[in-house]
Amino acid sequence: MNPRLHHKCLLTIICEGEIERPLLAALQRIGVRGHTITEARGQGEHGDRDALWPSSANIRIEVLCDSNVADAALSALESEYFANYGLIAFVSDVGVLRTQKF
Amino acid sequence: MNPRLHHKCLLTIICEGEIERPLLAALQRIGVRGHTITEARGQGEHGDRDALWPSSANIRIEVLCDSNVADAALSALESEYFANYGLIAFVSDVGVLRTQKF
Amino acid sequence: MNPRLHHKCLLTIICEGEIERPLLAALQRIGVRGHTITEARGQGEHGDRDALWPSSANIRIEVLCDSNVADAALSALESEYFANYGLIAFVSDVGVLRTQKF
Amino acid sequence: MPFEPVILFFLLGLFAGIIRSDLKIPAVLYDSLSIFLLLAIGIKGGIELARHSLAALAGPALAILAAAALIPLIAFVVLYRLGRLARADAASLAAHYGSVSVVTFAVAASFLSRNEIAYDGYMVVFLVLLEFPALLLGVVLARGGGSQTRWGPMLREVLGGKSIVLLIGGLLIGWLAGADGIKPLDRLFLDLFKGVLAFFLLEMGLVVASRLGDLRKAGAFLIGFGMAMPLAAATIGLLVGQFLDFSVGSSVLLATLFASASYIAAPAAMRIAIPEANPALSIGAALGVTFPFNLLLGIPLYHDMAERLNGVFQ
Amino acid sequence: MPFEPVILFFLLGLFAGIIRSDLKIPAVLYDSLSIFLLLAIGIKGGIELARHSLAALAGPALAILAAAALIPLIAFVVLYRLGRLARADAASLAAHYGSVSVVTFAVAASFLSRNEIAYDGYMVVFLVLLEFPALLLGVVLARGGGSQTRWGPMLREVLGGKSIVLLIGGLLIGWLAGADGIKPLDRLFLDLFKGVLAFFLLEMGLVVASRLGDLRKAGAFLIGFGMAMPLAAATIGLLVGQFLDFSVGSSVLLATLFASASYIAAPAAMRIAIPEANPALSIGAALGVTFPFNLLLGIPLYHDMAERLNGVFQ
Amino acid sequence: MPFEPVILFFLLGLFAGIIRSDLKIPAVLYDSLSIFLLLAIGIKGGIELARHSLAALAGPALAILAAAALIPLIAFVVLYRLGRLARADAASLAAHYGSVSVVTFAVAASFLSRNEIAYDGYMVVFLVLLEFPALLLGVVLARGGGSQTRWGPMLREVLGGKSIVLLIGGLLIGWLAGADGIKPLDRLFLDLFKGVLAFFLLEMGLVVASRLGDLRKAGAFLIGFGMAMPLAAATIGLLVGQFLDFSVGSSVLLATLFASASYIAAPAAMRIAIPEANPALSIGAALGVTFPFNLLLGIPLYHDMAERLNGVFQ
Ligand SMILES: Nc1ncnc2c1ncn2[C@@H]1O[C@H](COP(=O)(O)O)[C@@H](O)[C@H]1O
Ligand SMILES: Nc1ncnc2c1ncn2[C@@H]1O[C@H](COP(=O)(O)O)[C@@H](O)[C@H]1O
Ligand SMILES: Nc1ncnc2c1ncn2[C@@H]1O[C@H](COP(=O)(O)O)[C@@H](O)[C@H]1O
Ligand code: NA
Ligand code: NA
Ligand code: NA
Repeated sequence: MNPRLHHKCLLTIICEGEIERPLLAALQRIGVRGHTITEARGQGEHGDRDALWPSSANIRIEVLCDSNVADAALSALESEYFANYGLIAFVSDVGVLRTQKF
Repeated sequence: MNPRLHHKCLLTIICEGEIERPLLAALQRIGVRGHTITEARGQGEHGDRDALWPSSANIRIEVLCDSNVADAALSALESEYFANYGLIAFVSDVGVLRTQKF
Repeated sequence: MNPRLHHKCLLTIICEGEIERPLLAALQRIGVRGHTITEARGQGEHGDRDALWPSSANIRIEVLCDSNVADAALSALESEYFANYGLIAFVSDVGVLRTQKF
Repeated sequence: MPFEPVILFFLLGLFAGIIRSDLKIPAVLYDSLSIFLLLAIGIKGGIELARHSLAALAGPALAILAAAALIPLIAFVVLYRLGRLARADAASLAAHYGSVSVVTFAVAASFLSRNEIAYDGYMVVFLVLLEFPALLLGVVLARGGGSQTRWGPMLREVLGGKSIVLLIGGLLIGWLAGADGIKPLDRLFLDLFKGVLAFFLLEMGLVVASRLGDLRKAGAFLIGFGMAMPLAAATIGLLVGQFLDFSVGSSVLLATLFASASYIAAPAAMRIAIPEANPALSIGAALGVTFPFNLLLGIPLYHDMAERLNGVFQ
Repeated sequence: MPFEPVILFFLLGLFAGIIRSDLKIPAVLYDSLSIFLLLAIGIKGGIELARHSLAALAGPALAILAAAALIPLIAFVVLYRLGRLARADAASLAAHYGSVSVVTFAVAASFLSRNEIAYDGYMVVFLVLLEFPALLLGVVLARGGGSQTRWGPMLREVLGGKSIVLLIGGLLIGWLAGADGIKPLDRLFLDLFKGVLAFFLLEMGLVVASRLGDLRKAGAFLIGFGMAMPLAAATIGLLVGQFLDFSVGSSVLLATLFASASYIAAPAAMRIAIPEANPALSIGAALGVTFPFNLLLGIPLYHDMAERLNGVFQ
Repeated sequence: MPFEPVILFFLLGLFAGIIRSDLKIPAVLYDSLSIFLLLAIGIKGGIELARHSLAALAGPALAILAAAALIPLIAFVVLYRLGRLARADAASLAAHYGSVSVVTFAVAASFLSRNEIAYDGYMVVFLVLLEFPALLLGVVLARGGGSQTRWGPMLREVLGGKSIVLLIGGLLIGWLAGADGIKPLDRLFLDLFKGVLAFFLLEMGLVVASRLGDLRKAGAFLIGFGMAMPLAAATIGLLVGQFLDFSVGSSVLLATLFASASYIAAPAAMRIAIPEANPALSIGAALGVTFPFNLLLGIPLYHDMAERLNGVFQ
């Protein structure tokens, strides 16, 4: 990777669209400063989420942040959301130019 | 990366929307247990895919899985889809908490 | 990662939808050969981008390319777009089968 | 009893879904049509409301609210005790059945018009009133009197829900503007209503087909519940209608409201308020069983029952 | 011959696309409008069908199906032998031209109404019947008699395709409910039909503009084919119409069906069934050449031809 | 002065947005409805235009264009000198206020019809003419006479913008097809116009609510500007109307055009042409202040002023 790039964490959460509000509020409490959402559909343990109507639609949330924020977010997801909601979360390493922005 | 995280593969496929069904069926035969789809448009060797109508729309499929499943999926794409369809596929390393889920 | 895979860069840009055209033109001048776009919304320094109407919608652009192309694209973004537009960009390492395609 | 053609659209959607046709109605169209239907129903109700004294409706409203509170309570006891469902699931289902389905109401109104049976336009007010109390009751039932519930966000979620906002907003617009003020909008909100309802039912057919898989998870008990509960609730509704001296048409609408289960407001609110409840059960029962049951069998049956009851008491 | 105003919307879309305007009609609106058009055409046809004996249509249907089978065969031979296209491409193009374009049919019907030329409402039945046999024929031609085709998924894809489901579903709804049952839906499905068609043509103009680039790939031979083939097919259609004693209006509709190339059902089915075929060729020809050709020149021409032919045989 | 019911839809949307209801109108519906409104307004204007000589409109058009050029100039001086805004911001705001809001125009026309005040249908031509010159002027003001502007892409962006394309396209369609040719489309484009406008205003209410946060960034000066500027511009419009001997209705429409600020064409064009300008300021003022101001207070006020002015000069 380009040496000008700073390492950051990209946390991706794919979950039921109906929990968007509380989930974003939880992320904000943890210290996340930005996020991006795309509409999604899919399949998993909780069956077919075909996005035919609001109750079967998913969203895909991306958060670019420091690794400690990503860890805190994962822990919050684990304790509050994993058990009851259709939701997956994964993190990957990415490089950015403006480290102070995220 | 956080030591609690388990390594997994994220396979991303961007392809013509019209082949969604057979492609998902092929992935399922390979052993994929979940997927996420977002609607997409784009450009590549096969020209402009502007999503103005169904025949020019793309989809973006993500599959979180073990690396051997990702390899099998890539091989299937290579032998059955690369030649005839507008399609790209790439894999990256990601970390997850629940390794048994994927 | 599978030894058959070739290393490439995945550059992701999330920005105001209204600059799609000039941004894609700039990427093309740099030598990018393909891209994928999904519609997005989000939040960041420039406030709430809720996609309720065209002026508050984001797009998410992905470009799979060689690392030098990604660097050139990042530099172009830095000099021409960072200051005036709501926009984030990050790169990650991915593996592909067809190295000559990107 | 002549059959109601809009139901054919529901059956077409159901069929297309079951044969796994590639017919997919975009989610955005679902949203758009449901916004239209909620607004239009509200506006129609508001125009009618302007012709009545609000005070005169207060008495019936209270009686209806009190009787309606029975439904989630009965549902909860049946599901929790008899059906041995988890407390959260029983409570969430109770909330769904205590609340109402706007589309089922619209189909019942359309059934009455088609059979030239008069009903009071202000029934929409009861539709609005019945939408949310059961949701709060469901949360109380789930918590078992525990005090953990964060009522603030819950109330905001429910009262700011799009169905409440559009129905009440429509009521107010119709009430303030009156029939004359709305006239230039009639071409959209009145004339197209039935066609849009047909289109929406096509979509509902597809949605129901995609939820049939949930029925397996729900099991036989819940499928039975999904048919018995509307019958019991409709009976309560008819008796209340009789008690309030409602016309046959208005009684059928009230019975339909009682018999119907919510699948717009309730699923969204329950997902947040009772996270432990499995939505496959409530949606499987409410949408997979009760919605088609009411459309295909329930409404004509409630009409039949209303006619008989009317005969008995006259 | 007075010109048909809905065509102006097509030209506006085409122009906006060519100057690369930022006018973009959302894909979801495309889907929604096409669902509307397919359903509405089906319903109208079904209402008409209820007035005729199905048995009386069986004979003409067979004759039409037999004659229509010529079109993909001719197309295939011309493209494969004369045009030296790859077998898969020739077969896929043959399937597109053998199937039909619902929107072209609607514009022809609208052209006839505008010029007060009567036609039989049950022509929609032939539209439905002609939609899919050519797709199967295309697959056979591609395989060259080889036995590799997985017919099961292919048939499911074709028969579960949204155009078939909506057209047949609409036919059944119109047939079962009859003109009276549909009346409350007329405000949507009949009154708005022409306006929605205009809107859809605006969108089609944008789509066609975006496909003009494909024409370069297609080359001069295919561009010529895209105009000669509809002329030939329309001639066959007119002769069949004459043979079946169709009115001028019905003959024009049959000719238009024969002349039109599918761009809803065919592209989707061919992409799965004949993966080796290059969709830029078939879509470039069917949508980039034949669709505008039929709209702007073909339909009035077929009408002219039908009038003359009628004169000759009388 | 009877109030205009479509405004209630705007207030409902505003309220829903402010209480953070989950009512969200899909962006696609926003796009679809705005395409509809632009086309319909164009078509109506085109039909009227066909009844007048284009030559007779040239004189008024020139006078209106000249007077309208004052608006961005005044706005720029006020914002740059008095408000001490950055040059880019002042220029971008000047462009927004110099251009026009199609929806505000439609509400004014609807206000006039409701109050049975006649106006000339060809006013739409001025709507079209006023849409883009101010955008070019804004760029010149931003550059301060510098020569850096890439006019080519800028002009293409502006002239290929969807509002221009649809308005001019609609004008041409209406003009070419005439009232008779459009008649089959009236069910969609005329009858539904008011209802669609109401629906769109509901959506605009939600959008405005989401932009209220920008007002804080804009500050008190800009909020004041957002109300004083339309008053000044409307006054110019009324004087021009008087000078051109316009009827009261036409004068009100011209005043509304002058008073309104663009939020379709301008934001998109300015984002590209003047990147340094902060869109929160221009959108906060144009959409957060001026749009509701014109809807709720401005239009009836301009009518009042027009009546008085008419009295004075008679
Ligand atoms: N293995 C996977 N790969 C990609 N997406 C997944 C996977 N598993 C689940 N998902 C997504 O996450 C959502 C919730 O997952 P689940 O809780 O497993 O039902 C699904 O609807 C999918 O969109
Ligand atoms: N270099 C690239 N970067 C990102 N997306 C690409 C790239 N190349 C192709 N794509 C996407 O993959 C689709 C099919 O690619 P192609 O087969 O090259 O036409 C395109 O329509 C794009 O959406
Ligand atoms: N930390 C972040 N994580 C994910 N997406 C972000 C982040 N910050 C900004 N974005 C996205 O980038 C857009 C522009 O960012 P900004 O310039 O910070 O307003 C936002 O609207 C978001 O969609
Ligand atoms: Na109920
Ligand atoms: Na054909
Ligand atoms: Na103005």
